[in-house]
Amino acid sequence: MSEGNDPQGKFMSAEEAVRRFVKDGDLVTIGGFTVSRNPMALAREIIRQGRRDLHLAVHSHGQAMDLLVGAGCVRRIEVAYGGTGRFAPTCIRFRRAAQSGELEVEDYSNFQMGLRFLAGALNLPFMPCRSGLESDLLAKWGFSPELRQREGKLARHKAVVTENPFGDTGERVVLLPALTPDVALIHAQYVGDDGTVRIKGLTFLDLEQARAASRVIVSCEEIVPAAYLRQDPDQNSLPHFLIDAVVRAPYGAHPTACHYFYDYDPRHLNMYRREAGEDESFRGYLKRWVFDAPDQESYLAQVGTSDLIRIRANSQAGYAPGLDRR
Amino acid sequence: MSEGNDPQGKFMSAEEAVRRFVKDGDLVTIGGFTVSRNPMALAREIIRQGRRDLHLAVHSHGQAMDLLVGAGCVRRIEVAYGGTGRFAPTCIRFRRAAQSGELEVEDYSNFQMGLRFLAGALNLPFMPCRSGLESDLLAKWGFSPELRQREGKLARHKAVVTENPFGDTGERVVLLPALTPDVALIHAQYVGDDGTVRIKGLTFLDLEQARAASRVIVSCEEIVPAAYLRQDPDQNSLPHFLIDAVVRAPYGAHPTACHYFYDYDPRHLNMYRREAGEDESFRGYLKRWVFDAPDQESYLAQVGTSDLIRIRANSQAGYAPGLDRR
Amino acid sequence: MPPAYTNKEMMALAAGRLVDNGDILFAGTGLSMLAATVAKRIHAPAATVFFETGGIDPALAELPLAVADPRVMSGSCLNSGLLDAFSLLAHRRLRTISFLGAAQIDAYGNINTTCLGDYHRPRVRFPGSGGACDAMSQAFAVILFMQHDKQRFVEKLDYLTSPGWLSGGDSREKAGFQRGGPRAVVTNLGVMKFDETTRRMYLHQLYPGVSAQEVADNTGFEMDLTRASQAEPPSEAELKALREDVDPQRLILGPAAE
Amino acid sequence: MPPAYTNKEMMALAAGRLVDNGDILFAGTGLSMLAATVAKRIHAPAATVFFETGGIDPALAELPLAVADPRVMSGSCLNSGLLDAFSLLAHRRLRTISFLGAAQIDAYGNINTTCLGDYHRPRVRFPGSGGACDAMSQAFAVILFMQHDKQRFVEKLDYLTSPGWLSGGDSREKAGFQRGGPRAVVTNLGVMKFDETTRRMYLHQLYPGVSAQEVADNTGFEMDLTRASQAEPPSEAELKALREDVDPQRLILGPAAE
Repeated sequence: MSEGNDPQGKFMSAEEAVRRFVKDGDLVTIGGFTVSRNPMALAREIIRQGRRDLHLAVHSHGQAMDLLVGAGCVRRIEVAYGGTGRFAPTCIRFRRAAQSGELEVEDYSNFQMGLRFLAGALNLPFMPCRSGLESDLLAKWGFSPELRQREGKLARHKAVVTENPFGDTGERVVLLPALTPDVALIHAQYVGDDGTVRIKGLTFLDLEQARAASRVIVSCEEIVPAAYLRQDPDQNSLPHFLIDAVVRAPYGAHPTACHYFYDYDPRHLNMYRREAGEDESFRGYLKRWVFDAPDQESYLAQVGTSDLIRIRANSQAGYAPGLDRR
Repeated sequence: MSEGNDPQGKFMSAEEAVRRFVKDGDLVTIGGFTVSRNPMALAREIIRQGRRDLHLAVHSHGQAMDLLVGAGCVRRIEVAYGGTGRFAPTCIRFRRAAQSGELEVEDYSNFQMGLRFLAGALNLPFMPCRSGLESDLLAKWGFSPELRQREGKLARHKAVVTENPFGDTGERVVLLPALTPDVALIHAQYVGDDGTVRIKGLTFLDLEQARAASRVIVSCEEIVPAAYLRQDPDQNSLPHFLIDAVVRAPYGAHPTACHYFYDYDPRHLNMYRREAGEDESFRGYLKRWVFDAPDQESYLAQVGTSDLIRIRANSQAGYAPGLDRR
Repeated sequence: MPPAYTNKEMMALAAGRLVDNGDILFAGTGLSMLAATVAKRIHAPAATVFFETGGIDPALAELPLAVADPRVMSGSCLNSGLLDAFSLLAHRRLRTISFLGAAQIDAYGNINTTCLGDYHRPRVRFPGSGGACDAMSQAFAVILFMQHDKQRFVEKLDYLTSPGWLSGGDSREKAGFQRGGPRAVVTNLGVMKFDETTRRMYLHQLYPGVSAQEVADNTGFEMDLTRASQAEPPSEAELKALREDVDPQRLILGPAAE
Repeated sequence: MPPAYTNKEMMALAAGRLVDNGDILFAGTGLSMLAATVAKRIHAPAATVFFETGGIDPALAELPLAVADPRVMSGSCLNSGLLDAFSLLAHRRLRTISFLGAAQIDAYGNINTTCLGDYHRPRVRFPGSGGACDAMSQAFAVILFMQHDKQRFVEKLDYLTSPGWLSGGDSREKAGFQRGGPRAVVTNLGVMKFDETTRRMYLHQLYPGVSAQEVADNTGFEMDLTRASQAEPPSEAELKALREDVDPQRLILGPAAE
């Protein structure tokens, strides 16, 4: 961490943050979206520490989700989309785990997941929704009623169809259960030395996820004086008192993008797609990029300077214009 | 308006915006909160044009609401709070109109109103809520069931208590009907010459109100090139294609505050409290500040330079430090 | 000779003393603004103040006169809006303490900020709930401010705007509330609290120079006076912080003591 | 001699032609990104593109490869998040047109982007709904992209991810949807539309050199082929915009025509 003050002991290493705040069996949610702002440094640390039986709740997720699933940390997932755009239209390890049956999958849509996190953030028990009537998103349950009855963390129903009591027409509405994760993992551009978080670019569902969770771990590119962030509070994203742990992790979203800092890394993502395709080569990927690189510093040394420079964001565009993305 | 391009004909005078987009009987919502960013220039124009039977739906409202009610434009109001802090702990004309029975009042709480606008913004028919069980906010209906049946714009119920279907405990939850106003009136600091809106400081419920409404009128301190606002899209508030009319109105929130531009005007607000206290003096207030000042320019001439300079915001603080607020 | 002070000063300080360092405070206008800011400057510097308008942990270099005052938007941790603020108020893990005023209160701490007389044709109309019903429904705890008289401390409210302990006992929990309820009532005579079992209001502290009988005479319902102790008078340091630092223009404090 | 072009180029342009100037477009990745951006550069400059991630009307100086690509955050009207984006998708007054791809489609335009085989132990797992179910449920209209073959144009979906015209006729309205439904299906053979009454898919346009029989042979359900006309081949101007301006690296277009 920086030399800022740390009255509440929030600033710590990824190792300490994961050790203290992520437990086996936890309901975990991760910020970002497909190829942007995935909390990769935190995900790699969770794999290193061998967390098991995690229950992930995510919307459209890519790299961090796929790595956690591939490494065997995840038993159940509630998800709207597993893919990284052109690099992997369906996430590779997610696909294999779903097909083999080793991963229990419960499907929702993105708006539905957004509303479920929003319900958790506002401490509401459920949310109404107009998406998915007559679809298999409602008809087919990945988690059985029996499992839902047995597991305290699961809502009793995947969704419930009801009638709008405020109109005359008996209009049908879907109700969706709130999500209140045990822990949210977020990667941000800036955190103040009081814990105030500033995210640049799209916020996706990060703000709702953080407010819905019982604990919040934020990794960040830079720790800056709180006074700097407080010069324009309109631009800040989350208040310090919601944050349990702050981890300084430059390039902490690599190989996904972090707006205004770096682009996604097409070479790494293409290499990942190839290596994730077979179990043995995927084990090789994990060894090289996770286990043999015990922290973010050694991971970045493994990535190497030329790739880091190549994806560096242009200050005006916020990404790397002209980057070879084939 | 500025010399910017106006391909969609959005830029117009307050006179034209109110004439075209606010009709007698409309369900109107106004942005801001008590003493900040009330759309006063638009409210004064509505009074000048003699709109009647308006149905206001607001949360904590002060100056614009009280002026519209006092001028006889409003028949019904759904409201959480009518006051302007220390200047009028209960809005003067609102109090009189409620006590005389000429104003039909339906009370909610602020969180409830926020959720109702959010429901409208997300096109959801209702929202659950944990506020107000066993309170008279639920028990006492300002709008009778018969009126609600008769008037198409009103939900059939003020609120409905139901059970959370996702838990085991039969937990009780309040359901609140969505609000979808005919028109939202917003005052912003900046609008781009494409219609993009940037609000500085607290956004209150303005964003939810604008997204819930069928039509949106925005008055603003400055019209700036869209390219300027697009340099940092993180700071923008509403997209151009949601906005029907943009009215350039410097000091358009006076006598309420507009962060980074001017503070509230304590002299004017104290004078208003005195003059609003009696019908005759209130008629004098309306004559001087609304009818005899046919537009914002003549209104500001009436306010005078010394008051405008006195409340000018300091660039660092965003308000007028040391302003005599007694 | 101890320093002279006013009722309002005593009330602001008595309420401020109820704040712990590290509390998350949901403050309204008026006295609650004074209580929160004075506590922060005296004994609870790590307390965080936020407002229903979305102003989170502002610098408060000057005293705001309303929760939408631009003074709650400056030097803040975060400027947001009402829904973000209420998400913090209702947050399962945050122990938010709310300060509220009211026009009427009953023996179980239910309050009225809406009207006197019939709701449809009120004798006196007040501002309404604002965020009061939300704070009383969902905050971790609430501290109330009242002028102490029989018209305000009543057997039955004209309108129940915001739920306190309802009819006492476990009625609040049974109604469906997950937590919260009023913790104390700070008046111009003393501080009341609520019995842990019956949830009925009792006299907890008397201000210097006030008798228990005076409280009884100004309360419209039966109140247990037997548990009362004496409140500490304001210290020089407290008065100095309040008068010189928090409200030097006496915008909320009003006229100074003779 | 007319210019050579690929199937993907024809598909992107055929879909782009369905865009009107002024439309509000909700775009996904891949071909839908191409269709939206090429339309904006050719005949619909006032069309506005936004993404479920919250990127509203970005400059799109480079082609995004995913809806969360930082290229959807630059020069935008507004950078927000998913809930704001879906509020625009579902807005009562905005006529949002959505572009989507799918793995399977049936005769009534219901689509599957979830899996083949049993849901609990799928033979092939796809990414899932993402925002597809939301767009099919709530957008004003949807334009679909498909590879045209019998495995994809099926009598019965393995999983109904996103509701189209359901079982046809007024079944969509009866199910509770307020508006929307698929407007067209753009494939590598032609463009299909849906009958106004039965809501069943029919062949609307054939690409140059494609026969109606070819469509029938590649469709796993009965399709009305009698209303088909011939699509205009890509113009030089369209191909130039697509190749030189929209996707010069052929990131989505893939290999060029021989």
